Amino acid sequence: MITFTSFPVPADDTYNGAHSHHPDVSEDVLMDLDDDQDPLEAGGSKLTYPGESLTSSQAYMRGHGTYVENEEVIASVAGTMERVNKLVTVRAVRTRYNPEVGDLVVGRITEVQPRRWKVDANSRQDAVLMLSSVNLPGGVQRRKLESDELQMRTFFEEGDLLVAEVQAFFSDGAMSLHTRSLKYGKLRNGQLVTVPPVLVRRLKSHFIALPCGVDLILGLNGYIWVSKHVKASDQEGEEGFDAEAVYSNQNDYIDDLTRIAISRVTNIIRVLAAHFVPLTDTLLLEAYEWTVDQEGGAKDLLQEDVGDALVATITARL
Amino acid sequence: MRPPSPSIPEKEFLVASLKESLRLDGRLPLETRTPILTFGPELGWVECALGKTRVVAEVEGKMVKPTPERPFEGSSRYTRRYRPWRRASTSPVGRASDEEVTITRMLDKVLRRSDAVDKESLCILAGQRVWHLRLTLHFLSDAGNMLDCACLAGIVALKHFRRPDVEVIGDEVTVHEPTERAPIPLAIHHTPFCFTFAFFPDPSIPPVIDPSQLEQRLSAGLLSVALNAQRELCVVQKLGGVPLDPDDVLKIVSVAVQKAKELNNVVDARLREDWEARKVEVT
Amino acid sequence: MSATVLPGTGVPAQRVNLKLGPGLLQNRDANEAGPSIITTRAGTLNHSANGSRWWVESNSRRYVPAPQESVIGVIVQRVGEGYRVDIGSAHYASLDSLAFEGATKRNKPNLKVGSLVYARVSLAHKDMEPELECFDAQTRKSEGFGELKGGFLVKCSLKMCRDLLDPKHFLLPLLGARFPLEAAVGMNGRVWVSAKEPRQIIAISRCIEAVDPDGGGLDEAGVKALLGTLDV
Amino acid sequence: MGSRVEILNDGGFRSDGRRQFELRDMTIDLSQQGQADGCAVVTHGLTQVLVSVFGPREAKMRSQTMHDRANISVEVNVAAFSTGERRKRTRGDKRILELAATIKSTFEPVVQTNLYPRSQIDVYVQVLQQDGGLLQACINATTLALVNAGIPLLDFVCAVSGGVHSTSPLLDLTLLEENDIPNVTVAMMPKTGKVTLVTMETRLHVDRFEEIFRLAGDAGKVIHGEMKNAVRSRTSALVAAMGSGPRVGGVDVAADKDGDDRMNEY
Repeated sequence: MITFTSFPVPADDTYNGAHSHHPDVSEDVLMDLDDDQDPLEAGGSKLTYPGESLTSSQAYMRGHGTYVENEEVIASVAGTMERVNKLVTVRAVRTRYNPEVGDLVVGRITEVQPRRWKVDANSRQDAVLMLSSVNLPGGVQRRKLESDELQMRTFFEEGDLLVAEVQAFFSDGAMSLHTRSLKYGKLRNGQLVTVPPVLVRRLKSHFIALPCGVDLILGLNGYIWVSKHVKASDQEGEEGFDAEAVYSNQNDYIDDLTRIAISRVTNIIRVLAAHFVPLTDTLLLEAYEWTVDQEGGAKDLLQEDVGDALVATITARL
Repeated sequence: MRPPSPSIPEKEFLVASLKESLRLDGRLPLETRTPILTFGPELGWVECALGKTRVVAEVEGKMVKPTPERPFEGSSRYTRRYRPWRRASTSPVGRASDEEVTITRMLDKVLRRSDAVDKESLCILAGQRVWHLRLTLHFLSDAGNMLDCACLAGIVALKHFRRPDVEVIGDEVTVHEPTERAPIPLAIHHTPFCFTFAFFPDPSIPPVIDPSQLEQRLSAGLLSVALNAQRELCVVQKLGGVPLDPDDVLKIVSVAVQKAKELNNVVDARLREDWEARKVEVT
Repeated sequence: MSATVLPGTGVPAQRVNLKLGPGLLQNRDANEAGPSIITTRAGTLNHSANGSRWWVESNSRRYVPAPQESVIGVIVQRVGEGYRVDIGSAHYASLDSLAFEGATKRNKPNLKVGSLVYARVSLAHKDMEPELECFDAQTRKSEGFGELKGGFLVKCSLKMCRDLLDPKHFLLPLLGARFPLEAAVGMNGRVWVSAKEPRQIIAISRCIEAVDPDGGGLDEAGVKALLGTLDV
Repeated sequence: MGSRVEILNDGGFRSDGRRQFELRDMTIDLSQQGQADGCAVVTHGLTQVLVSVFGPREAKMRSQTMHDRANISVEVNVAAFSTGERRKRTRGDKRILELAATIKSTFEPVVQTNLYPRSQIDVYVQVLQQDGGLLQACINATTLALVNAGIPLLDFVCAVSGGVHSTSPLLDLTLLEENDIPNVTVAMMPKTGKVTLVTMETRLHVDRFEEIFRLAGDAGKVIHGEMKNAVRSRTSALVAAMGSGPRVGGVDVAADKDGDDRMNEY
């Protein structure tokens, strides 16, 4: 058999199967595959692929990631099977963000429409932020006026980033957001990193202040905002609501050390995401300390060997 | 403004009646509309009608210098005129709709790539003079299944066409007027016919041949088979749509084999009839 | 009483209180010699007994909305407080969800995209989208308008629709004598029909297509012969 | 030009040394590429295709949204360097439009689009190298990219090409063979064995067609095995990586909560 090698074989987590088959032996191959299933059930939950039949539909109920045909529950995505009582669901490993009420998300304004903004939140449809769901200058309890509708762009315009909470769903499944809390609103003084949403786990608080003077907002939709630390006193009290500051487009002064710290945290997140490691505050902190100990610059992290070493150390420690 | 999709009652009724093997025009599921072929005064002008679907095909022949790569072969070109039903297509102006692309590619495969016309017999003088055929198809109205209608019109026009007789003495080419010598038919290797079947998502609905416009729009997949009366397949095309059992596909193919034989007889009879009528005119 | 005319023919309509129907135009800058009213369509010229109303009758397939005509439309979109409806004209018509019998702010009909409605054109202005209503604005009763459920939609020429609306036309009584049927005729070239058996609905649909002057143009005897072959 | 080359020699070998029913090397790379939600690079011998999938996401053109399901849009780009003869194909090329339309209609009934009303799924197919079996490579790569993006599918779609040399059927044709003999591409869904796509050009007798058609259906199962393996090892690698992070107490609670929510939805 002549083997052609066209491109260098890609590294680590890729799959390479260079086999040639003869239909006569195909039966054996298929049988082998079926035998292989047990070792793959590592971690207690079974791995599925689309079209794999899981169980009978008479004994179990189908949940997300499955469908029923011929009285069988069949997986429709590749992922891990979970069973809660009679309900069988399959959670895809990588997928777009699936919103739930109360989730904290980071999003970007894509469109200004009458009395609403459209927000890209890495979901299957753009989210909606109603004008009535934001805090307006001049007191939290203030009524919305027609003049507010005319100057919507002074609050948020296309491209602005914001942090918000999922409030409700529309009938077609699109999510509605709100920013009616002083924690939420427009984002400044930092940069955005995108990771697969599954890597952001639900935490007690998604606002994380690292001791290195960097604030993190872990949006459950996989958008992460890394910014300069803002003193907590600035955010206190409803009277302290300062429209100028909340809807400002101007960055504060950020010194060089903070800038480097922000890039370092960003790069750590990128490296962890590339290795598909879920993010938590302790993990990030450990990683930050490790990188400082290594005495490398923030950019060295993106080199493959440094990144691998980081992940190896961090995951070993925990 | 794209045309709205058929309304819910239309859809439900079509599905309900197809389940009882009833079609809106009174046909059986595997019954084609009888093609009506009308020949024009000129040879190679044919209008083909399947119900209200109508396509006109015309063939013209002229002498050209062959391409240097193929000095012994004549050439052919197909032109399609879609204008009248462009209105109904859903794509933005200027870009071909999916249906248009399918029909264009399918015609190309059925009429040209299956070598229906013997290209070498179109050679008059090697490297100097060959016949160039131009087949133009005009799509006049769409009441479903334009593809089969267009293929039929095209192949019948090619069979109907006759080129003037040519005499070669040395390097001298003399073209004889039809009044002098009888014109000669093209050398046709085989006569492919195209049959389109429509499938529906509900497995209890049988596939229907030669779908009408409503059936075509509500179907969940089309399968086109082009073949000749000698049981040779030229094109089998099922581009996606509802998945089928392999046995069903083979069943469809055998239905098409039967239909091709019948259609071949019909076409031959019509061509002979027309030719007889013309002879009387000449004498 | 009627004569065949071509566009641009002068019409000898002379009356103080003259009403012009479709296909006729008043020639405003006519001098003394020219005719004051001309035709703009080919067809047959008709007028009422006393000569006060004149119109040209012709056949076409494209519907131009006119007020108070009943039409059959397909819901294509839901927009806020109403629907957009395809009635076969150049533009979609709008139908307010309050324009139904018994509809209130709280209790509105819920029509899906793709539903059929039988409605009346309440507004048809050349510069505006046509508007529909499914009730009589005075009595607020449905008068037979509303959603059409089940059945089938037959498309035919505009002339065929007008013929079917004529109580003297033979087709519907002829079919009705054979089996019970329901029909709603829109002026926009659409006829909704319903019967018990699918095969009966198919028979109605094929008869309408056969009788359509734009298609087969069959007469009463022809339809009877056709029905004989249809097994209903 | 092909007539000088022996398609199948007396020893039963093909021009590249394969047997009649032998498939070419198949390599699958499912690693992350750029910002795509899912991608796959599939190689059949010297044919290589990269497919990236984005979505389901907000439809860019409002006219393309459908109120009850997601719209799938497919764009095919053939690299100018992918064939021996360097040439640029424009986007309006009928052959490429047909390929894109074929991929779109093949996956429309397989992807559960009704779960994502008003959204759009974009599939970008990049043909890197061509040596026969282009359609099969495109279909297989699109399946894997969609799986990789976590988009629910009813089943895999596995495609194989085949041809007939005089009376002997061959599988997985190279460009050389494709130009010379009648060829068929069949895409099947291994779970039910049903066929979603069949294309055949050039003349072939009905009986021969049946033979190669059934054979290609069987070969699809072999391809399915390869694809399944690739998806499995990718999934387990990702799950293993995720497991390496700390397990926060809240996670399991959240999972239970999800379950309850979903039960309410049904």
